[in-house]
Amino acid sequence: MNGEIIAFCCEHSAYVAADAAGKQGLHCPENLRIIRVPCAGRVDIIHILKAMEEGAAAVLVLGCEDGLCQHLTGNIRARERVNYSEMLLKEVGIDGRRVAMFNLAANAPHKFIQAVNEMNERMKELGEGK
Amino acid sequence: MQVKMGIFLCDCGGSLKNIDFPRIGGNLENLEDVAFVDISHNLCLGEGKKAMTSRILTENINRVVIAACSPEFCEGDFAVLLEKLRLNPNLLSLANIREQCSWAHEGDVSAKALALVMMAVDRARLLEPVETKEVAVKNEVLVVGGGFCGMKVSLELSQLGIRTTLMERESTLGGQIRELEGFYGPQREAMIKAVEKAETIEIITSAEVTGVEGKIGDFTVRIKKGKKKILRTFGAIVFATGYKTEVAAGDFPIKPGVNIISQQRLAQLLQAPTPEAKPETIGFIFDLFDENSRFPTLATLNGALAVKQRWGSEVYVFCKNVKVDSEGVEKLYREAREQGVVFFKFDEKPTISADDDRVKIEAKDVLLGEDVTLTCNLVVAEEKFLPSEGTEGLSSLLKIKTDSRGFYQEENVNIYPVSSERKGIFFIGNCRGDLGLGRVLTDIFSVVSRIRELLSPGVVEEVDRVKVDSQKCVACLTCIRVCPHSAAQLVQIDSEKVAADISQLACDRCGICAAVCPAKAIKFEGYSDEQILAQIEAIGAL
Amino acid sequence: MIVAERKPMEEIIQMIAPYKKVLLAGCETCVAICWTGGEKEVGILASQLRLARSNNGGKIDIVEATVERQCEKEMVEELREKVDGVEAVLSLACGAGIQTMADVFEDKPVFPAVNTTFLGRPEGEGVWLENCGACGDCFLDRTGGICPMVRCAKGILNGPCGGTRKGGKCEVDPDKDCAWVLIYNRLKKQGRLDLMYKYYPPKNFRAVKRPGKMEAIKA
Amino acid sequence: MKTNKSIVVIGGGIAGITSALELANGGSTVYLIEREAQIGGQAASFCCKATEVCSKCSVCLLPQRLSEVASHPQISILTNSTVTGVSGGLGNFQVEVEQKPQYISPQNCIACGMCVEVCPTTPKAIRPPSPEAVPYSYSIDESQCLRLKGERCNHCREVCPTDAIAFEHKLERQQLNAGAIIVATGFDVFNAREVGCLNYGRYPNVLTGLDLERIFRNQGSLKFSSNGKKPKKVAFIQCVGSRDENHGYCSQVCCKYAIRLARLIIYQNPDTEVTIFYIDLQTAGKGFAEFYKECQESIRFIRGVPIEILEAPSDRVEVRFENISEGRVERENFDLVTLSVGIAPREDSWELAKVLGMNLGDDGFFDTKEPFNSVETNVEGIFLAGACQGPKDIPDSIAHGISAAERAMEVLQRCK
Repeated sequence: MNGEIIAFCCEHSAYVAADAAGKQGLHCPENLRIIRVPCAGRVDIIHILKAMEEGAAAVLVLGCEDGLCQHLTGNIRARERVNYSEMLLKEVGIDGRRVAMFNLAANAPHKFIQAVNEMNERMKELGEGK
Repeated sequence: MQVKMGIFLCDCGGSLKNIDFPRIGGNLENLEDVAFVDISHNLCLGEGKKAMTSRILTENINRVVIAACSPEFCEGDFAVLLEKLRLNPNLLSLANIREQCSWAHEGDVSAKALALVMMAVDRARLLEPVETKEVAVKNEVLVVGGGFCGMKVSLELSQLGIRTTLMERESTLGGQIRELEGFYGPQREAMIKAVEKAETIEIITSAEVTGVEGKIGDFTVRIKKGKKKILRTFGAIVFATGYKTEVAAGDFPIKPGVNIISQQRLAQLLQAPTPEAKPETIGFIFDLFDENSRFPTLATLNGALAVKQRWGSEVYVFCKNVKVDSEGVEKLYREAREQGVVFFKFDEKPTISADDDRVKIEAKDVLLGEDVTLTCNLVVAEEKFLPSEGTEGLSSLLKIKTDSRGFYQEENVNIYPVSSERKGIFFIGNCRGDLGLGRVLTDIFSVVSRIRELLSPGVVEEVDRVKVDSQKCVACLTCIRVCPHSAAQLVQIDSEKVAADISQLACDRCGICAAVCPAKAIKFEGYSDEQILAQIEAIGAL
Repeated sequence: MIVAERKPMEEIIQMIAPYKKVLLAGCETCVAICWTGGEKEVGILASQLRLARSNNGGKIDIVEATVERQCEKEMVEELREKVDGVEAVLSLACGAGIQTMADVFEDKPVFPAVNTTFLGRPEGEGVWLENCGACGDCFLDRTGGICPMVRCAKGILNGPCGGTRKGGKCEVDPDKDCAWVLIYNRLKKQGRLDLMYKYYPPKNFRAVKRPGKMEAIKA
Repeated sequence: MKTNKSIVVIGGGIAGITSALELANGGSTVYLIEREAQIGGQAASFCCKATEVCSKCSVCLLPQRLSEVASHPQISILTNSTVTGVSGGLGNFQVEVEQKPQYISPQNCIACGMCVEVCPTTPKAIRPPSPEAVPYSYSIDESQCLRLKGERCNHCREVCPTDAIAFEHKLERQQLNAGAIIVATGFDVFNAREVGCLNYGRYPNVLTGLDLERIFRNQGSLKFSSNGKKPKKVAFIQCVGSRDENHGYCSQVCCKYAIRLARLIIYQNPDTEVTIFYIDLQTAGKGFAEFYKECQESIRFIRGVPIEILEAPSDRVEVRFENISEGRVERENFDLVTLSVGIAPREDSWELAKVLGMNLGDDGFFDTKEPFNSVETNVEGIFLAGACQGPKDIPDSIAHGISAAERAMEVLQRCK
């Protein structure tokens, strides 16, 4: 692995937004690897930690906007888990900023690109890989 | 069963030029479990599908990996194709190499494309068939609330041949239309008669719901009628429990002899024979407590027009914003002004004081920019539009969230108009917010449509996707507490063991339970931990 | 049930610092239910430890396992093969479980990854409250089923203390309910308020002899 | 004669799509007729208005529904098509449909984009679909295409890997048999040019709400395309094309979209000052109360609608409005003025009304049989869905679409 950004994308929102970005020719960093999930609430802490273990530079969890989750709490839980993972990573000496959660809707490709770019910039600052 | 995988790469008519297909094909060919790698130009079209079909059949593979466009375009199609070939559609794993790879980047992206296919390959290895079976549903509906809404739904359902139990808390049917008769006309009696006559409608009055268990198609409902306890099963439940209105004495100087009345009381007065001493000046006031309700505007406009017509009084309305965003209300507003009703609009709350039997309203009108003082013989006060009695208790009993004002149905656009987070439980009419008659009728038809779709076929398809390993389950109740759709429950596995069980019909496939389970006992096929971790490891391995 | 909390990470890292291969043992009973030592938490801690080690340029091999009840010798025995292959054992079970593990595998160092904190029950999703101090002299019969020894911040036997806040909250921690207000209301509901007038002499904390032991009649 | 159980839905906007899905899921065969090349309607050009929380505009409900419709086996989509004649009645309508030539077959086009690369004209005659378009296929602009103008160009056809391009396509007419018809033709956005004093179309920084929606949708944020600058001072003017002498109704959507857009502008650029000029704020509706309360702190609300918009120095515009309490006309300069244009009946409504034998109401929307029952019309077997019956927001249009489908199924079930 060479400093990839692993993004867990909710199939109701972020995954669709990622598709829309591609259709519109909005480019994003090539090191992005999308894993499709049925809801951001499916993403478990162990998935985030394993991604870091496998050498990811960063992990993104992308879910629906606050108040838009079809399962009411999926995105809220995901955010809590991301915050918790940040803490768990800090405990073992890894910068917690390598994990982040963003909310966006299916029709927001610009927001998707913005989130990925923001993370990519952050990685440049923190150094690729750990 | 030994995994035997076929990989199909599609170059979208040769247009994905920044991917070196022969090269990644070569990389994939020698992988374990891979029987073949095919490169196609148009997998989604007839020709491509034909070639794919024959390959799947001749090579007798049991996992299919397709690298092509977004699942949005091809997933459904390919799943149908697999089903036709008697392969379980869950044995399909996709790599989105068009929208999320070729189109998303400039320059050569072969390495990324290969990574995406490898992720799909490693996931495919772990996929298992997902079984589908048909389950019978109870062709009977419980309608809670015997007002206009509840009666109308029962009548509509009875026309479809769906048996309905109409439950009302009061001793008679009719609900709020009893009070608002002036505005609804004589159809009330006719409606009650029709409901009573309908053979497929059973009426239970003076009763309330004390428990709801089970799932869509098979709800067990506990009903209390006096001392009698009734246990019944229904396929779906419709709540039409309406609203209540309230004029709080603390908000207005209401005391005996002072003529401040509620809008409902006005409606009743207008029903009665015209009084000898007609009020000369009448003031209406709203937007004091709740600026986000359409109800006071409607009641005021209807009331003001009726007063003009019946009593010929001078009518003044004090408000902040006239809520005209319902059909026909702007016309009503214009008519009121044409009839001589005067509207004052305030930004700061007016003061209301009682002086003997007359009421004084002092306000600063923002359009005139002047202070207005009005002494009225009668003031019709704003009624707060509130959830009906028992809404809070029932919502916690049902595990259904209410909105910020305490009405049923969470503010989430995904569950509008009549649904809730629990499949098979619906909310219609003013119990989910102030809708007005036009929107209430739309709700009624909407819920009938949903129930028709659900119950008319007699069976529903159950897809066995989220499963609890009862051996691993420690019965910690976490999944039951977190499931947003109330799909998890505790069941007795054998004489010793209790474990959680996910009802596939109630489940909406979010996977929250699988993520929180402390014993890792819940498997969401297609998105299981192993399948997600396999993708992460595939990225790591490259 | 027994409630435990994971130890601070630094402490755990130090304990296993000398070892390259460690068994991380969870338990599927109390600590699984309180989200501390089930299979999920075993996975998380294992991952964290690997990350910690590799972040310092080292490597650690962690064998993950959970048993149904780590306090049972027979159940712990299942892990023998795994234990044989490691240098040390890190346990996520309660104190009883950790000791069972240490007793069964006497030749291996066994470390605790959790602090066993109290006997309690779940209050809702992810919240556990202490309910029982295992004092060995239960008198819940007199207090409406509410134990003032653990649920009152001062452990007062003849309460309340006089500092109860408005709304029945505790003087020490305004977020917590005053146990004696709860007791009063409960007894009132049952028509047993007379119990409030009774005086209870100081409690005999020697009711349980240390080390505690219970022998049931093996009928 | 036997009752035909298929149903024709005219209009592929959010209401029509919802009706079609509801009918198809209920077991009916549906023909969805859309005049444009793609279904989706007006909502397809709206943007997501979420700030740190979802603002409940419901626009994102469209993409998922669109792909559901596209893949539903019971729904046939006829794009580029209009209804030109209807005969028969309930249970047995014959619907004449005219389909304009498409030149690219949506069934074959895989949207690979190779045709665009070789198209020699500028701007390109062959164009990609918008990201959420259904069907997701390319289209040819007749006025640009050399081949359709009679020249010998054949480039696109040569490279098309799926033979999707067919210049020989002609106008096609067909007759559909259906038991019932649902009319969901939607609305026209009010043409702000009709209000001369607001100078829309003359000054580049006077936009409509729809323009603003499109800017956010296409660019993700608000900046002037000419200089890339972000406006610092923005005004919204409500009730443009609603509640005036020609429009005796409230458009129901403008207050909400204006407040949501205003909030989005402030969220993206917190130092932007936003003013909303209004008559009566329509703040009722589920989930809007809390949202409005928050907005009151960050947005300036002024009662009264401005009289005039004039040019001002340094690329700004001057808004003249009445200061009621002071009793004089105020002038204030803004970087951007947004006209909250309302919902107007479709200009061609009367044509369709004539074809179907329906009545139009006072305001120009399709009329219903009786007040309150907003889906049934004077013609038995023809139902209304969505904003063609009167202004509706997206949730109301969805609910209305479901209702229309229900009534259609009910009436067909009754006539054996």
